[in-house]
Amino acid sequence: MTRLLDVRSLETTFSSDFGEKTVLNEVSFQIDKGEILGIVGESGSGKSVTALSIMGLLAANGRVSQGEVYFQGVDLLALDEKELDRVRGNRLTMVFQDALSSLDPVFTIGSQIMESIRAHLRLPRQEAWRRAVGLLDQVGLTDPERIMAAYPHTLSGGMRQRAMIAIALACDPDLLIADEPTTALDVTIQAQIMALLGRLRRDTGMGLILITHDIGLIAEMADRVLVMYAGQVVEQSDVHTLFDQPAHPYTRALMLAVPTLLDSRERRLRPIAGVVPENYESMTGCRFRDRCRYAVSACAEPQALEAFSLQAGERLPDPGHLVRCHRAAAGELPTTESVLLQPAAAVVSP
Amino acid sequence: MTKYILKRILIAIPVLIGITLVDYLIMSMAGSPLDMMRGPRVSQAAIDARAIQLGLDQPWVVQYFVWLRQLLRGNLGYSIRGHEAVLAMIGRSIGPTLLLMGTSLAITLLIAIPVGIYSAVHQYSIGDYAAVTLSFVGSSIPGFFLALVLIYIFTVRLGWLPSSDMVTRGAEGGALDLIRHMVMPVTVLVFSSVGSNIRYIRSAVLEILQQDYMRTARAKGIGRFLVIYKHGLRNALLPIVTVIGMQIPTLFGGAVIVEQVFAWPGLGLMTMSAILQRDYPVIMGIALLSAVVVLVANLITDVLYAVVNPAITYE
Amino acid sequence: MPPAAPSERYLATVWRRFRHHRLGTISLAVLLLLLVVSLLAPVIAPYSPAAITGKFHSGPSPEHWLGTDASSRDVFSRLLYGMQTSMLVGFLVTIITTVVGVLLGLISGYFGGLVDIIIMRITDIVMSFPYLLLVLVAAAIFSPGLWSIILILGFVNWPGLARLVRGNVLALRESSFVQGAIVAGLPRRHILFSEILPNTVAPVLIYATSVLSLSILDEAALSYLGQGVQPPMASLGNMLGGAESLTILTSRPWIWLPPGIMIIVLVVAINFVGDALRDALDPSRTEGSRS
Amino acid sequence: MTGDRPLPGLATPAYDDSPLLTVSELRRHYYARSRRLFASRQTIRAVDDVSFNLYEGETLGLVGESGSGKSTLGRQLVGLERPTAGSIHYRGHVLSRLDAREMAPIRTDLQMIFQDAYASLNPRKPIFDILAAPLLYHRLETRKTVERRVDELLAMVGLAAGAKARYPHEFSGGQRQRLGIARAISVKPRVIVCDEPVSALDVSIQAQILNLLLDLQDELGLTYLFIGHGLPVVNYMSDRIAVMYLGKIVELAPAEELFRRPLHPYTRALIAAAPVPDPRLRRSDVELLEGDIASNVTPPGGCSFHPRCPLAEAGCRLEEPALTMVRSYGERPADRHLLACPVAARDLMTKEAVT
Repeated sequence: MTRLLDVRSLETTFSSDFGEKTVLNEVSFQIDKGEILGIVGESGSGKSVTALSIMGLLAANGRVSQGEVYFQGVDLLALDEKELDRVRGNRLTMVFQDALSSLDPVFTIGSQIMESIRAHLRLPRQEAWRRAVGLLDQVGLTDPERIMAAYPHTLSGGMRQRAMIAIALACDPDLLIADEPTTALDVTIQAQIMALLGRLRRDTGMGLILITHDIGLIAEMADRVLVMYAGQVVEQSDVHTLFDQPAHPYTRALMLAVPTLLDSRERRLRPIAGVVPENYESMTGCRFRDRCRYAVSACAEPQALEAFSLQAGERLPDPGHLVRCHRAAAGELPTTESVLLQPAAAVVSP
Repeated sequence: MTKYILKRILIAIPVLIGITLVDYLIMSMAGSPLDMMRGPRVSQAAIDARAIQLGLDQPWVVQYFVWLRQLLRGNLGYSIRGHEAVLAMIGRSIGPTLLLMGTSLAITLLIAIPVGIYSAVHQYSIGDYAAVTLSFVGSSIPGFFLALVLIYIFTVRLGWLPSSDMVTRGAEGGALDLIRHMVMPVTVLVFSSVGSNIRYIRSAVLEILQQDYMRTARAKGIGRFLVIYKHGLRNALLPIVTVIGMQIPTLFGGAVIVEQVFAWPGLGLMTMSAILQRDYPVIMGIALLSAVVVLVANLITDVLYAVVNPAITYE
Repeated sequence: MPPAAPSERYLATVWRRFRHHRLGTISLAVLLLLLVVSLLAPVIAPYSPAAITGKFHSGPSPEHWLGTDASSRDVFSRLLYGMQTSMLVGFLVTIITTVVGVLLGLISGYFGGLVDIIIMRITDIVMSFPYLLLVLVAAAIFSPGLWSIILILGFVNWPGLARLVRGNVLALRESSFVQGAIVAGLPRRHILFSEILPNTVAPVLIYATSVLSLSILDEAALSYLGQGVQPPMASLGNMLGGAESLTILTSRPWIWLPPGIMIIVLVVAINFVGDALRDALDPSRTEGSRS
Repeated sequence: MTGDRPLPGLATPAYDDSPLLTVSELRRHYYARSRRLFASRQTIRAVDDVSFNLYEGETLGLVGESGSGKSTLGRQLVGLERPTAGSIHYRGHVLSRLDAREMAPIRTDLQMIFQDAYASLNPRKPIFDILAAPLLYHRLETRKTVERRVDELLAMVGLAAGAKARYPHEFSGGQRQRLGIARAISVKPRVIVCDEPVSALDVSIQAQILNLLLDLQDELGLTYLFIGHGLPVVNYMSDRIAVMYLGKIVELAPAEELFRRPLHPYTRALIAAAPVPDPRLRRSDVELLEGDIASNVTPPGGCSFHPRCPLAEAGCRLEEPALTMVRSYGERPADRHLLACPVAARDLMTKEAVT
């Protein structure tokens, strides 16, 4: 069966006055119909570049230097701009972080939705208009006819992001990439948008890639998870396995460094020392090793993404749980830390 | 919309009053109009009588208001030299100047907009590099020097084009004759303003191209053409409108030199001869007129800007 | 903790980025050369700029490299002195403009209120007059000459700069580092001159280069029209004034071509230096690929 | 840096009953210049009748969404904004009535840490100049001793002494925030307003800064007003938490209680909306808050939360609820639970009457 999206060893390079900089390294993953893949990482981890590389939306000085991106069996990287445009905005769409700057300020919401509909579905104006109204209704905007004629700056942040999603849904896409769709929004609005995305996935059966830095959102939304650090995938697993048995020291550290409402107030955060390396593309070994408490000399060797085992010699039943850490793969890491992730107090129920 | 225009006009009022004040101040600094009367055959008594008649014995504030009242009635005074009404002189000269300015503005924009957009869309290409470099060189050439070179080449050496006036005297030239007379002055005006316009539009479009909404447009798969020529151009209208507004005062000033060099019978030539002859009422009339033109141009620009930018509400 | 970027002084960064702009670097060299040459005019020039040599309208020759003009003065010597005049006008006008514009912009932006309103209305009024017309009228009223030209150009150019600085100050005043200085109890003069001013230097410098080139062009135009620097003093503009006569224009190009070309070289060089400065000083510009 | 500090919840109260700082009926209204010419000015009620106490040594968390007025409130405390009405009492002074000269001696007592670490340091100055300027101006150090003090400050925030010769652009976001903290503590303040100090930082850096703030609080006996929009972070930092909505405090309680037993429907919605980092606790049907935050130009009448409120009754539309005590978890005034929702308060009373 062909996967909905199959990304193989993606490598993206940016050129500047100082030469070339490879910011993505061997990024591979798959996603199936109806699945939500969460990509989590900090700024600069390469998660947004991954999305833009797939969409063919890299800035002028960026290019995919290696790899294949099969979308419904077709290598998107082999298509020319015209052929790609038949897929983009149609079967494969994207929602961006800042809806205000991502919507064109001089066109109405209606015309921005209809543009996609007319380009791909070739509907006459009136039908396109009706479809657009339906989309606005579908994303939960009340009074869609009024919104059709509204300019982006007259809408609230939440309404703009819903309008962005309506644009992305214009042609019933098979895969929607949402790049930090709620980072600029308040928590109560974020919850609304997340609920909307979850509902859309259930109703339409589309695949969804959710890119975020918020591990909490991953737990809420994702079926499978990709953890990225410094341009590499460092861990990949289904969501339950990841939270039960986080394998990579970075994943573990991240979970311990972020306060959550589940925590007992007595738990002290365990910060990750240091900063994300600036010129990680020249690092040969594990890119996290300078900040890692389990680092040994062998970590300076190149690390492959391999199956994780709980204890030495014992493989987990889940072969899909991959980790880019030779110590984790060899079962050398203590498992005790995962205990710390258990909620100390029951979830709040007012 | 009407309210918006009204508000803009109201805001312009203090500036307009300031302009008349400056205008009046400069005029009185230039000396009493009676200085021109002085001579061996004019008695002091006659001058004094004339001063009382003209209200020059009043405090300057009163004089200013008297002058202002005349102004509001459309009386800009009379030329000291020709004793002709300044308003009539302006009326006679404004046509040729508008013709020259309008043509130059149109041609400048016809060149600058496509070149600026091309340059931005093809940033760092050879074409872009050439456009930017040439635009710098172009705006570094003094207009009058270019005019001299053009006259030297096309009038003196080749004898193709006439170098002065609007029409050939004594000949029934018609439109073609007029165009032949316009070629060089228009070229000079276009040359001096097209460079900065290209750079302005280029950087405005570059900024637009980097906007997030352009990426959204690309993500929709509507094709490169629509992305650039629909979303890009529509947003570029804002800076383009601004550019047009900025042109008017520049061209008004530039016309003085060009009209002088090519003896083009417009406001500029009139200004220059008034300046050389110290004909202050004429100078002041023109200064006032051009300030009002600039204000009106700014107003129109703002209104147009509001029309093309939905983020500006008129209320 | 390791620094996020290699340590480099701000000026060193600017210089490194400046040199990246090839035309700008060449222009800077040309400009410096011309500056030195014009300063050394008394040493280099074979004749005094006003000296009557006795030969009228003679073409280029070993004694007179660029010939002589209608008053039998040596064109080459006048060219050197004319350059000196142009640069003098350019730099002084730029200095006046910068000082007045920066001061008024700082005051207007930082204190706001009535002062701001008054200053901004004045800039509106000055900017409402077509620039060249205003200069011509002013020159007609105060009798034309080198110093009145400098003062007039200096005092009509500042409104644009004052607006620029004001806008910058308004933005900077809200920035966290200025607010931090206020909370730290630092006095107003410290905030204005030590926090805000250094951060407006870059845009002011870029603006100043354009004032420099424009004022050289304006001086030339005014002098050409007879409203600027008056002969026998040499200026690039008034040297061109002679070309109005048809015989000079047609048969004696050595009189008017060199000063015209010199103006273009000067202004082009300044404009390219300004462009390079813009690239070097603008932190928002990514160090992208530029051929 | 990760020393074993007594944990916030268990610590013996460092504060007594008399507040260090009292905010009473504070308001901050902005008058937007209306685009309409003859129309009346629009009033934006950024902070609208806010009162609370700040006790020495505590951290009061201030949480709310955009437009809630939490940042404006913080800026008023440090004198960056003048109150439109109301007062701030600090150690016998009424801050809002002091002029610049009177303010000078207590100016340094109240400091602020800013959200945008990148913009909080003057890009044209080396770190030494940035840190030394206030010390020298307030004569806290002399030219001779200032260098040692700068080194000491850098060490306190976990930076090497070599940092002082560098320029801000050479530091990462987390390091800049450390420098921002160093500047704030350099003048020996007693109260620091932390305005979302970690929300612009990478997640892996946030904990470093939060723990640094906690350590410095212990070391220097600081009192914090900690502003944030992320509930987990505010919860981690604070002893007490005030929840703001459209310029008003709607609930104020000890942190533990606020999260265990939130009373105001808005607080409950905020907690429910915060993602839970455990896929097993995934909620299929969360009660989502409908609609957007209302505008504070034309706030709804009565309780400004009523258009979104699941508990709203007819009376909520008419009467503006006051912040009143509904419970107390101890003797101290800081143990009180304050609430501005008569409906929730009534429900609580009936529930307690039943049990």
